[in-house]
Amino acid sequence: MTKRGFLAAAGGVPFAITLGLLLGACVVALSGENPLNAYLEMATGALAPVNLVDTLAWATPVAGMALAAAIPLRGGIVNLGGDGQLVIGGFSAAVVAVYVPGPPLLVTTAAILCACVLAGVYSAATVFGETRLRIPVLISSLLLSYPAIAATYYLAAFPLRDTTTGLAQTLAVPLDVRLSVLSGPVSTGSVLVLVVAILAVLAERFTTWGYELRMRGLNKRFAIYSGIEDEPQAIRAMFISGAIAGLVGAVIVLGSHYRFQNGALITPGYTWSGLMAALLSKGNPLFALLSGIFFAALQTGGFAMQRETQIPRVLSNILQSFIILFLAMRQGLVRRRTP
Amino acid sequence: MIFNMFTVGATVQAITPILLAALAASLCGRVGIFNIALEGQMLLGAFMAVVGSYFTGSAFLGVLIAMLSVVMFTSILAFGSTVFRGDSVIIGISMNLLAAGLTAYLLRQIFHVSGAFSDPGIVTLRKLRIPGIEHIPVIGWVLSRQTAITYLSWLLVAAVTFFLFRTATGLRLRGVGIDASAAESVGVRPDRYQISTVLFSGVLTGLAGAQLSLGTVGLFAEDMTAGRGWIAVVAVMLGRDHPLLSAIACVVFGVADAVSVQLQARGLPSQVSDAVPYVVTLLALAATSLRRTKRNRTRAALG
Amino acid sequence: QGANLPIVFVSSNPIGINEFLKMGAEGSKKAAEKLGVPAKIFESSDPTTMRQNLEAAARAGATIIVVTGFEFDDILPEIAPKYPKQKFLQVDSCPSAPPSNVYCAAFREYETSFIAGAEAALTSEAGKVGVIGALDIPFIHRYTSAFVAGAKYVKPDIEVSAPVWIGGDNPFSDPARGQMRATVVFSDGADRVVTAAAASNGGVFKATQDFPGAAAFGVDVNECKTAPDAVMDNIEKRVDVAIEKRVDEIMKGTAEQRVELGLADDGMTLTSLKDGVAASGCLIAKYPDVIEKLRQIKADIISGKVVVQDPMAQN
Amino acid sequence: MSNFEIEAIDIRKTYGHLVANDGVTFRVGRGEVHALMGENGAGKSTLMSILYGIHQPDSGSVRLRGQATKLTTPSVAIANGIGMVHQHFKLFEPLTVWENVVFGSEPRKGGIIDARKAIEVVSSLGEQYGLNVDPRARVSQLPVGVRQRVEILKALYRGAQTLILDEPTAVLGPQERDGLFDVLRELRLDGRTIILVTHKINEVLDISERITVMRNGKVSGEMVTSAATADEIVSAMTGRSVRTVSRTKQAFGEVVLKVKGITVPSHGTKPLVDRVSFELRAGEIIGIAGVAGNGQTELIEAITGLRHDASGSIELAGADITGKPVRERREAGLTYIPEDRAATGTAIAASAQDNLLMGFHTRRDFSRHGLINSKAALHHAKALIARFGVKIASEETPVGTLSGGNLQKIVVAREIAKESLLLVAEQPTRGVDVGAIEYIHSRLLEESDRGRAILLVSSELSELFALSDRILVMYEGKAVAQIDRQEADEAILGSLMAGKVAA
Ligand SMILES: Nc1ncnc2c1ncn2[C@@H]1O[C@H](COP(=O)(O)OP(=O)(O)OP(=O)(O)O)[C@@H](O)[C@H]1O
Ligand SMILES: Nc1ncnc2c1ncn2[C@@H]1O[C@H](COP(=O)(O)OP(=O)(O)OP(=O)(O)O)[C@@H](O)[C@H]1O
Ligand SMILES: [Mg+2]
Ligand SMILES: [Mg+2]
Repeated sequence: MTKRGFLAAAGGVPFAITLGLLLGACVVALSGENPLNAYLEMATGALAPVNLVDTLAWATPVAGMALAAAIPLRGGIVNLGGDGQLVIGGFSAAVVAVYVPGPPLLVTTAAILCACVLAGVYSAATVFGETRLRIPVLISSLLLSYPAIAATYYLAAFPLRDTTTGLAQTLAVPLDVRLSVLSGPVSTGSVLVLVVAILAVLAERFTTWGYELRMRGLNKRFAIYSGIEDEPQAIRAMFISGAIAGLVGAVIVLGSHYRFQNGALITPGYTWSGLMAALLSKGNPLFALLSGIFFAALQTGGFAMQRETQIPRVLSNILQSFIILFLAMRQGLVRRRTP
Repeated sequence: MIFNMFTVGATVQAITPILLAALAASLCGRVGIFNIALEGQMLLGAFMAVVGSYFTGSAFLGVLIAMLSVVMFTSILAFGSTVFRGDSVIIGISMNLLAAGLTAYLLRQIFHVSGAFSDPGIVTLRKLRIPGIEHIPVIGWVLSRQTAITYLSWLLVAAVTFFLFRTATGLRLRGVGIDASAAESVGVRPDRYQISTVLFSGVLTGLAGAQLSLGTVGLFAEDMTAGRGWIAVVAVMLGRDHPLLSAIACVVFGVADAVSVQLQARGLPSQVSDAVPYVVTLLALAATSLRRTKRNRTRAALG
Repeated sequence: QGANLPIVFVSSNPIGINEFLKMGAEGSKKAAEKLGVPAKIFESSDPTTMRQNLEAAARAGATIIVVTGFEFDDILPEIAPKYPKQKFLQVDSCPSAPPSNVYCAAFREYETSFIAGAEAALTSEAGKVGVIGALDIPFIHRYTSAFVAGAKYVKPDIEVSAPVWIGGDNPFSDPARGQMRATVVFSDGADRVVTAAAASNGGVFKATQDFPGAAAFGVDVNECKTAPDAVMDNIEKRVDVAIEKRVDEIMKGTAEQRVELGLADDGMTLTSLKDGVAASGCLIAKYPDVIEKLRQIKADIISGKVVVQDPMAQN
Repeated sequence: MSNFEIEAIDIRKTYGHLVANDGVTFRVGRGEVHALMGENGAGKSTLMSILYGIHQPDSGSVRLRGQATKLTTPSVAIANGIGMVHQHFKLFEPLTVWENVVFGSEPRKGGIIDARKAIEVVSSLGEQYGLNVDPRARVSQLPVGVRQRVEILKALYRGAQTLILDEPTAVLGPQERDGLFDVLRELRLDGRTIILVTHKINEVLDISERITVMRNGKVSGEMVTSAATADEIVSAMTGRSVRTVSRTKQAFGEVVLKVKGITVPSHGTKPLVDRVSFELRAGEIIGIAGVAGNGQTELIEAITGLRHDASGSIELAGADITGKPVRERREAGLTYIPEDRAATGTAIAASAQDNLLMGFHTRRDFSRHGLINSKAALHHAKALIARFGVKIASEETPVGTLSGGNLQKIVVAREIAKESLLLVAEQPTRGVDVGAIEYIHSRLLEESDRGRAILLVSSELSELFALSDRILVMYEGKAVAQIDRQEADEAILGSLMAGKVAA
């Protein structure tokens, strides 16, 4: 990306965030709380050294899912199936980790690889829907999430359930197979996601693969005319996207929850936060990554603000949506300001 | 358990909010704005309908207040995605987040409860009985004992279809969605049509929300839309922004859901039966696409 | 310990829709009030935030940290040993090997559900009962399976409609889906239905209006007043009472590490078995003779004459 | 009161640092056909969009019939009797002809469109000016020439007294062009004023009464057509004289492209391309002539691999490439200048550098082990921009802001630079100014001299005559004739293209 491109993409971001914070402050003030205090708690809650690990722990899946959404988006493909891919990844990682015998490091590796491959394949399959059946990936990826969720939830609720607990969840991952803890809630899984993220950002910027993907995103007809093969390219992009989502699922299961639990991967809304980050960055993986981390800080800060000030969490959700809304409209806002 | 007048009636009733939301989204789609805020619009509508009904003691006023407030809420999408050049998907998703937060917050502020507000003071919408046809099997089951909003929703499907394809404003609206710059070049200002259409989607989703809270259960519960907005989004994708086709997709989905309950009662695990409507939808889509591709197998690789 | 350190309640899910979590928060507040310390409520949304909140509460040096739900079974044994000065109270479940600073209180929901099932069979005119749950998970079977067992206990020939689960995107807060699913059960001929689905229950209650004579059983709290003429009785879970009591014991140093609360100690009860049934708004008030029979069953369970199986243990 | 229908006085318009119109004064007399000429990027389209209210000038004013008028939106321009046919049509393709025509001011009965009346009005307007179109046809199914008629109908329906046509003949074949000119004459007889933007001097001499020439955003010449010569016009446009190039060479090499029995099926009974066979040798140029819609596009798509439903066989340099994907054909030595530069030939939101890199990015000079050498890419872009004289701010500029002709140069530059065995050039000079035409033509001939085989599709007969060794005429999907250039003249080609069997 050129310097000018960077400025254009970043233009208005501080302005938009400020507007969001101002409006949020009004709402906080209206509910009889001190906005300044609330923001202070939010900032320390997200960024103070003790809390930074919480932010990092939350940023891992959000940034991962942002990347998973950004890569196909760069090629003009919208992957709405993150939830299904996440669940497939988490579930298969849990099953391998729990049931496959062998040296721990090998089992962990196998669990992660299995998660990536299965989720990647499931994601890539949507491309055939588009090229063979003319069902856009946007729709098929969204709809295919449901059978994936159904199958894994069924398996976790019945044949593979840990019968010593009252929830629908698999057996716990054996201690030595888990990803090791670096600090508090942060495991080596975060490092893994970070490494993959950096690789993806570099690949998008500096390789022929990234170049071809970008050109496809800007004009698919041009890409086809130039000899870039539509189907394999889409399959590659969707496979990578699904594999990253699968990796995120595996990292959560092996490094944080230590089980596959029905609902636990989806309810935090990592997929949607990630998608928003990717859309805000127009598919640019680096910006998507940064936006994902920003969202994670915002959300972690929101939890902290609720803890410290007892401002209900719904208010921090409202605040977050203001900031995202203004970020989405930043170009219009800036244009109006400076023609 | 088999289909009877109660389950058929409940299915029709369950389809109504999805249908109205799909109608709203298909209109937005026609002017080229992807409305993914349906979930939030409906949720706010459901809440404001309860507020209105509780404080005025009139279900009608409740519905009216729901529509008005959702229209105001929808101005975020209407102006955000046009004048302020925001991405409609991001705006839509954050509106959903906003509506969830706002309704939960207002629930505490207004009713001093959290979770759900259920009170005999909430005046619900009456189910209309149509004498005569009520006892005819199937037709009577479908057509009778529904709220006015349900009848209205099906009239609206017809009205919106007629409006889009027969009136001058409908033509302009479609044109704006096909190619905004072409519309602009003959002096039709795309922004105006987009803004008014999106705002109108607030009327429809407000109705949808009111039907959910006042027409179905007579209470408000946090996040009670529970994904209905997304189902409407899928229906509109299936119906390719055509109000009638989208309505059919809603019916297919609703019937599949009703069937999935029956399958559950016959021993299909609930985790699996939950996916039935989506799988049916996907298969229906694949089947129609397959037929279409067969018909024009001969086409250039460049679509 | 410092006098002003708070009692912190950490929820497993957003508190909003969940009566059970609301009671947890209320109970914690009341316990704090009694001790004269502040109470704080930390809302979580998933295992990651549960862990965050738990650690934050421990770091803040809370007197007692109260948590609710099975969801903490894995996390508590991990975190509690890191903060030996803090005391943790888990309500609704016990870790299989609780660390020394963890106390817990589980409930025997199934006993009370069993009586509710008996009540359903005794009041049913159709001779058919049904069960509705948010999700098909063992924890909810404690209500639904025991309910069926209770019905069969008093009327071995009673018909039972197939269980229906609400499911969908939001099983615990989708009243409309509850209404639709309840319609299926009622139109199948069942006229007594237990519904364990938090905020979705409202829809089940609403559905009774289309079926004269039909009634539902609520859970956790007395739901009769929110839906007049729809609710027969409630399987009440006195989470707030349990918390107050356990906090008191812990402070006094008399607490056992794990207890199970049930009928005997009023940790669980039916609305009809409490005082003031007439004012409860519940339909069961019209059946004093049935209430008498229920009291008998309760006594039999407490004395061990009737043994109710824990459906979760059967899985 | 003046005799001018439209006067644009001292118009200045800038895009960022780029001055598109620099003090332009442009006067059009009532009832005349006024030609506006100039090099690519001279600012013609910019001036026209100011007259149609799409853009506002930074300074300067517009007078209509002597009245100062602020043309703030297209609606104002329309209300003042100005109509415009854009270089890129502004049509709603999924809609019918009548819907397109009445769009925005529909005949109504209480809000409901009076379709019958609309169809009637469209038909009668069409009859009046010889613009025959089926009002019920869908625009997406119409050939370009007919689409243009729809655009003209749109303007007439709105009561346009002045009709602006921006490069209307660029997309037309000779017959269609003659048809258009008949319509324009008809309109002038009816008292309307016509502004015609074009690069084609013979057309200008043929139909216009007065000419304004622009260069670098300024007016560089105003003349009365009857007193003007082609050379005068050209030197006002380019500041130099332009010679027309022509073919001299004769000796060919090996067969490069061998096409046998290519057939492309259609939905109906008649195939779109019907058993076309030919051979093209190294150093040879074959021109393909035909009225648009007679299978040329489909034939080219079959050869370049953009169409999968073609049967028959295609050999490139002895290798069978039938059914092979585009990539393999390109690797085997095919390059291709497509007909539509904006939709197919470029990614308009991407920079010139990215657009020029396409196809080179996998070559060893530009990437190693999948890593792109961005220095090489930059150097490559700079060199091509300089060599082909593309008027562009920098190689990082998105090509979407380029004028039509400059965008074409980007595509031509990229494809010619690939130096492959076979170059397929489809309308390579569409919308390009005379100077650039000369340049592109001489480059094509140079490539041919260096032994490349060139397959040229053009709607411009003069272009075919100037470049081809042989001309293949297509009619209804069949190659009805292959004739040597020496034996061909306009009359013969015209009758072949019209389906009259060759003598
Ligand atoms: N929207 C825009 N943004 C930036 N630059 C523009 C824009 N539109 C036109 N230009 C620039 O203004 C100059 C004049 O362009 P214009 O389209 O008027 O040329 P033209 O004379 O019509 O050329 P052609 O014969 O190629 O159509 C060109 O250099 C072009 O790149
Ligand atoms: N933003 C808008 N939203 C909805 N309807 C609109 C909008 N703008 C205009 N209309 C409708 O379009 C109709 C005509 O508007 P307008 O004056 O722009 O069209 P016209 O083609 O000049 O037609 P006429 O001259 O017959 O009025 C009006 O009746 C108005 O109801
Ligand atoms: Mg131009
Ligand atoms: Mg008018």
